[in-house]
Amino acid sequence: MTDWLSPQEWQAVALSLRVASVATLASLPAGILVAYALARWQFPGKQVVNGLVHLPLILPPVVTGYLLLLSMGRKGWIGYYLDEWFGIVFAFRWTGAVLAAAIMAFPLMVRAIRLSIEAVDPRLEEAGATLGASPAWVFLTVTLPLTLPGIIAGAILAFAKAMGEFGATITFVSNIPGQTQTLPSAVYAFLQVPGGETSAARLVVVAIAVAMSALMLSEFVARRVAARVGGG
Amino acid sequence: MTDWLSPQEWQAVALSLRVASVATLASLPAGILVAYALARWQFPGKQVVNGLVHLPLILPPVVTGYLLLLSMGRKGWIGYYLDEWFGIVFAFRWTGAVLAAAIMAFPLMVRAIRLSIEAVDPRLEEAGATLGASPAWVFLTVTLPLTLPGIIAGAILAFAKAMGEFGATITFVSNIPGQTQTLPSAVYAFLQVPGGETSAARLVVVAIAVAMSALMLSEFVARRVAARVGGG
Amino acid sequence: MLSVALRHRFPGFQLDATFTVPHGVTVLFGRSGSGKSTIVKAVAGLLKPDEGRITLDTDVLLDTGRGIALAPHRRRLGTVFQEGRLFPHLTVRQNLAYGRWFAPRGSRAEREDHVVEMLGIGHLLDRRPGLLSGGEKQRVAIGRALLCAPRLILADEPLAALDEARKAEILPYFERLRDEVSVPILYVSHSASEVARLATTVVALENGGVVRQGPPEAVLGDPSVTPLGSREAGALIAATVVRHHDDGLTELSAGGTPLFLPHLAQLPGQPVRVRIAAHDVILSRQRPEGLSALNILAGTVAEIREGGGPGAMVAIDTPAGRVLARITQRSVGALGLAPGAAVHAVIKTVSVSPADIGR
Amino acid sequence: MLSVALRHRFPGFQLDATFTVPHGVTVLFGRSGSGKSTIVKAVAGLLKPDEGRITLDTDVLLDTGRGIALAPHRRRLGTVFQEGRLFPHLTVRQNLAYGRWFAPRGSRAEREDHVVEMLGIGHLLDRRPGLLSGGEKQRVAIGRALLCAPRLILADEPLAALDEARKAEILPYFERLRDEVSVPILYVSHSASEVARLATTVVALENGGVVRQGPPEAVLGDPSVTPLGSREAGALIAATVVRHHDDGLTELSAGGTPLFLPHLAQLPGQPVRVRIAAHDVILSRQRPEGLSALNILAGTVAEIREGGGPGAMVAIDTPAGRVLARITQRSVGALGLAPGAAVHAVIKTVSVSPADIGR
Amino acid sequence: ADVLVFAAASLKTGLDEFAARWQAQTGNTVTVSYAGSGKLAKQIEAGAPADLFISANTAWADEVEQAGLVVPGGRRDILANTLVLIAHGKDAARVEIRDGFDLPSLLGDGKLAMAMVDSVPAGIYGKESLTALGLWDVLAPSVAQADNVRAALALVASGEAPYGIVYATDAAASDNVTVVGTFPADSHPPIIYPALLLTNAADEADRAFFTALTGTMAREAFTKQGFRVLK
Ligand SMILES: Nc1ncnc2c1ncn2[C@@H]1O[C@H](COP(=O)(O)OP(=O)(O)OP(=O)(O)O)[C@@H](O)[C@H]1O
Ligand SMILES: Nc1ncnc2c1ncn2[C@@H]1O[C@H](COP(=O)(O)OP(=O)(O)OP(=O)(O)O)[C@@H](O)[C@H]1O
Ligand code: MOO
Ligand SMILES: [Mg+2]
Ligand SMILES: [Mg+2]
Repeated sequence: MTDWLSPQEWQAVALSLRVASVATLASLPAGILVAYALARWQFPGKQVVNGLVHLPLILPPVVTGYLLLLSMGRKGWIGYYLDEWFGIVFAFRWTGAVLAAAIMAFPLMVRAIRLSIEAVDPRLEEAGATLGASPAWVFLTVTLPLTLPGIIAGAILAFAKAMGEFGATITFVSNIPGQTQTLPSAVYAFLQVPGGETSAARLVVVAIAVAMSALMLSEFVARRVAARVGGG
Repeated sequence: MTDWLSPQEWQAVALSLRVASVATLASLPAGILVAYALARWQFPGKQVVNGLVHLPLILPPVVTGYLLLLSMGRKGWIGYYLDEWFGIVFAFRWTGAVLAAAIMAFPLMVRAIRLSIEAVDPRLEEAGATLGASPAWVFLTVTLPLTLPGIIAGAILAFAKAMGEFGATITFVSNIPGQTQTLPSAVYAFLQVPGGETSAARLVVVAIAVAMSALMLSEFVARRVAARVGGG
Repeated sequence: MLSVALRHRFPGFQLDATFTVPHGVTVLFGRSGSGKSTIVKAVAGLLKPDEGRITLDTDVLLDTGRGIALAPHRRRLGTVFQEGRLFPHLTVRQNLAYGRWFAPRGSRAEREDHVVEMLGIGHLLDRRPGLLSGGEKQRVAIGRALLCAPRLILADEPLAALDEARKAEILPYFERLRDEVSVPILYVSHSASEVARLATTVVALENGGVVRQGPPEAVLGDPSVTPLGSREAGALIAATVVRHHDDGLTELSAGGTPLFLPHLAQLPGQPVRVRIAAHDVILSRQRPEGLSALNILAGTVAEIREGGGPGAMVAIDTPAGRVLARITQRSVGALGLAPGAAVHAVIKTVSVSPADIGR
Repeated sequence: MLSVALRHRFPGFQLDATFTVPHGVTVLFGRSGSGKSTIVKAVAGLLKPDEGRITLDTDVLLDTGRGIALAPHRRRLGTVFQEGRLFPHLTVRQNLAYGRWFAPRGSRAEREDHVVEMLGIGHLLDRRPGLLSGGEKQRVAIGRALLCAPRLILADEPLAALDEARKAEILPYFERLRDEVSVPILYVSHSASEVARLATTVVALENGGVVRQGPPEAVLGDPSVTPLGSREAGALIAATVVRHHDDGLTELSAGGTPLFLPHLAQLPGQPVRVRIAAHDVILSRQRPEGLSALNILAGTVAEIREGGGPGAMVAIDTPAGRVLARITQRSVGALGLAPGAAVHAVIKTVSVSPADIGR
Repeated sequence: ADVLVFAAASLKTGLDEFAARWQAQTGNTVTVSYAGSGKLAKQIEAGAPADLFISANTAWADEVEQAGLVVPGGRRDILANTLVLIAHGKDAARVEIRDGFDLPSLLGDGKLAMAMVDSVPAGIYGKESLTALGLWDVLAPSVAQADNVRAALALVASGEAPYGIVYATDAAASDNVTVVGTFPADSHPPIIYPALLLTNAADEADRAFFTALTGTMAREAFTKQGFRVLK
């Protein structure tokens, strides 16, 4: 089994798993916050925020990658200050792949979470408030747990999407084996070589297996959590 | 305003609009059917169908494009017979771009519709049945209209995604101006050319404008329809 | 004639009910959990019982023995549910028309204008259900069921979700349905008032089985049948409106005996039926004098049934019909009541609530 | 002392209510749409009125004039809603603990084991709300409200969604709350029985305004106050349990007059209050003899109020307290009733329903 | 008549200009589909209706030829390109690329931007050169591989990578990069753009265009972009 993929291919698989996991977990708080704001708050420019969130879904990934390069690169108009002030660098690091994957998966995550927040009965939140919970506590103890099935579904969908992300990642952090070469980059590389199809196919099978497992897990977990919470 | 884009660019914009519209409309019936099956039926292999539907979301688009080329190309194992028996050809036609866009947008469409079907009260469907409507009529007269907000949301999201689809399209049907060159393909071509960035940027702005309008329209329409139908 | 024989097991509940009833309004009557809705669902075809046979006149809707089970939409029934279940995306007019779209061509449906007029929903036709009150919704639901040219109307506690005022608003429509439309109705209720006002036949259920079945006077007047507890017991008296008095009272005649009730809408000469709740009846051996109660019926004790508590249910046969009285066992002793004893039943004019008067 | 002064306008509805009530159970009482829930929401802080001032003892919860409006979670109130609103993702135990997490350290909360025992929910602690019956849910909701160390408990029709049996199950818990726990309660109801059993103070609302306020005997015994319509009118009698008889009756003493009711749970010597529905009282000039009714109170007519219909509301002062009787105007004439006239009020033993007996 | 050309994306500017002039002259229509050479080759094998294929390397041209999709005698090497080292900024110092060239220390801890070294032609040539110069083993971990030459160029132009290896034709494109050196022609296989006349080509126009690719008009257009025109 270990022979089936070369060490470099294994490396790509491992990196992809790491990138997708970190991207999902790291963007989850922001995803929940944005979903909550879109579901529950009225504020000027709400439609604009909604549009921005969806942008990566709509733009060709390469464009997103270029925009990331221009803004978050080491010389980018955000990346420069991140580096100067906090020493945070994304370019050519696996963290950059995380950033790209997170941004590409963000709209899917937010959509799923938003829908499940909209399904939470606001009267339960009122009940929490009258029992002495401040808005933040109400969110943590009522809204969040009730949204859990949606959060899980959103997170795993985002994970699957992050596993498959290619265009933005390669454009932003390029393809450095062991550092930024994710599974899709490896697939792409094989497809560019005459006769590389079989290698590409093996990697695609791995990608499908991982993503499918994640998806089925999400359906299963979401159903379990919903059954536990629901009916009440 | 007409001067702002070259005729070839206009052509790409027009083609993208056409491809995205047709892809959305043509896949809508299948999207509704699959969403309904996933929401309401229990059948063996349901998880597999669910996985297949999500596949394009998860795979790098280039891979999807290659798979399309291999299966639906003129010499592909499906495409060949489609051509022989029905004279249907996708490869290197704008219809192929439609197919690619439809497949890439399909998971988003199905997810949105599925959620709104799951929200329809099955007791209303029972009421329809007892009033004499056969299952098909119940679906058409009760389920479908009540699912409308979700269908609209799903369709417009799919449209936006189809507008931005690039990887699978260029891989499957190439980048032939006037025939298969969509807006994102044109953006790609410009990015390959010295000094092409500004042209690319102009096209990206058009793409963003179209997709954002579609998204806002969807939020608006879905809200209107929901208000008309809901509260009851 | 509707004939139902069902056997079905749920975890912790066993339905085993058989009854055959004539046309008219059949009220399925019993406590919560006694299996009423389960029967209705089986008749509607929404639940497939383990075993069963359901026939309507000559048509077989279900016969598990012969492998027959008509799909719900082929049974041609109209249903009115507790929650209305109006289609929220259709206007009232379209909701009403819904069933007709699917009715077989040439089937004898009510005329829409007639139904709309009967239910008083003409002014609602262009609204959407979301904007209707609970009572209006139920009226539309009744109309929708009627207009699908049903062979039987199923109504599962159509009033349960409504408050008293709303109930009082809808009940007369079911009475009109019974009297003006020939479609048989299977009506589920756990309200004694509704049984009293509507039923032509009562089927009393307990724990999934039929405990008594028959015309409402017989079932409600039987002191041993109290499927809802003795507080809901009460007999049914058939009467005719005699006259409306100037002081707002309506005089009825029940088997020749005058009865005074708060003003009724019925015209003189029209029949009404009045449920007299057993706990509202006072008994006296002598004819009492100088009481504020205007209705005093002389009769003889037919039956006395003592329950577990301090109470007793006394059935009295009067010229007006059988009356039930719930009094204390102490009073039974003090008054020396026994079957055959002569007795007077005192009924307060105002203690008969409008909900208990039907026609 | 809870002091409320509110002014708020909704399209088509204007709230303008002011009342100050002592501790104990204050029942807000009135028809649907009279503004009860609006007041509760304002007190809870879930609705910000156009103008208003709400104080609880010395603390100001709201004073729009001075720009004070405490957030709901700072008001330290416990709320029990009609639908329970238990947290479905928490067990009963966690639901109960919820409020305590947020109660200020050192605040005097009830002990959990005491509350659990009082409400009889010990066996439910590890279940989730989804699996509880309606009545069980409400008991847990009461416990949850109690355990957050509230300065005031708000209960907005906590029994409205329950059927009679369930109501009968919960009401005693509110009585225990009133008697055993010192937290004041603001309780919304449109049930006369609930008012009768629970209230230490009644605030009657009509169309957004307060029409009468005071102790329940005074408010319910006033023939002119019928915020729920005359069918719900009835006076309140304070009595003491004297003895339980072998035939299942309980003898009470109301101002020296004996009253017989179906068996009560209270021990001899304990006080109870009994609501006598006005339509259950028969009047007689002479003392009637040989009736099955065991309770006959002699008294004098205090006031007669004729309504629009055929009925009249007669207030009778008896040694047991004031009793209301709803009889026909014809009987008022026939019996020659007028203020000061001597009269006997006849009350059936069994017509006092268990729901009308509190303590 | 219509001519459908599948061409490597890096040819776009020159080929567009030439095609426009040829169209004007002959009255025929030329349509060009630009994408990566590999993609185009695969599409041609899958039955794409292309009349001509201009590949950015010989490997993909070979594959199409072996698939029997080229007209006999229908292969011509038309253009050649050179590989250059670029640096970020307008006025970086020139270097001389020869044996012993100390690119690693020039790079420091920065990255060297290239196209994918195992799959994209420009990357493959670059890797060959670096290997020939004895630099590959040292530099390999510092190479940032982009999915095409233009993306590598963008990495340098944006300053993300201080140096990069691209075609001379690309280097001219950006104001933000300087060509600091040219890789010796013998350090890598010749960078050749073969044009193939495909079996699909049905009419005279296709042949005429194929022939014209080596004519004066094409020479002018491509030379302007920095290509060396063969023959
Ligand atoms: N789908 C089901 N699965 C399991 N048990 C069921 C199901 N439907 C009904 N039951 C059980 O069958 C019994 C009868 O239920 P049914 O709904 O017929 O009672 P009902 O007489 O209509 O009561 P109600 O007056 O409350 O509507 C109940 O004990 C109920 O819990
Ligand atoms: N958010 C709101 N917007 C507009 N009108 C409202 C709103 N809330 C309440 N009202 C109106 O205010 C009036 C009083 O409502 P409220 O809920 O306080 O009545 P209530 O006494 O609690 O009635 P019920 O017994 O039915 O609960 C009603 O006419 C209602 O329609
Ligand atoms: O566009 Mo190319 O085929 O990488 O030079
Ligand atoms: Mg039922
Ligand atoms: Mg209310």
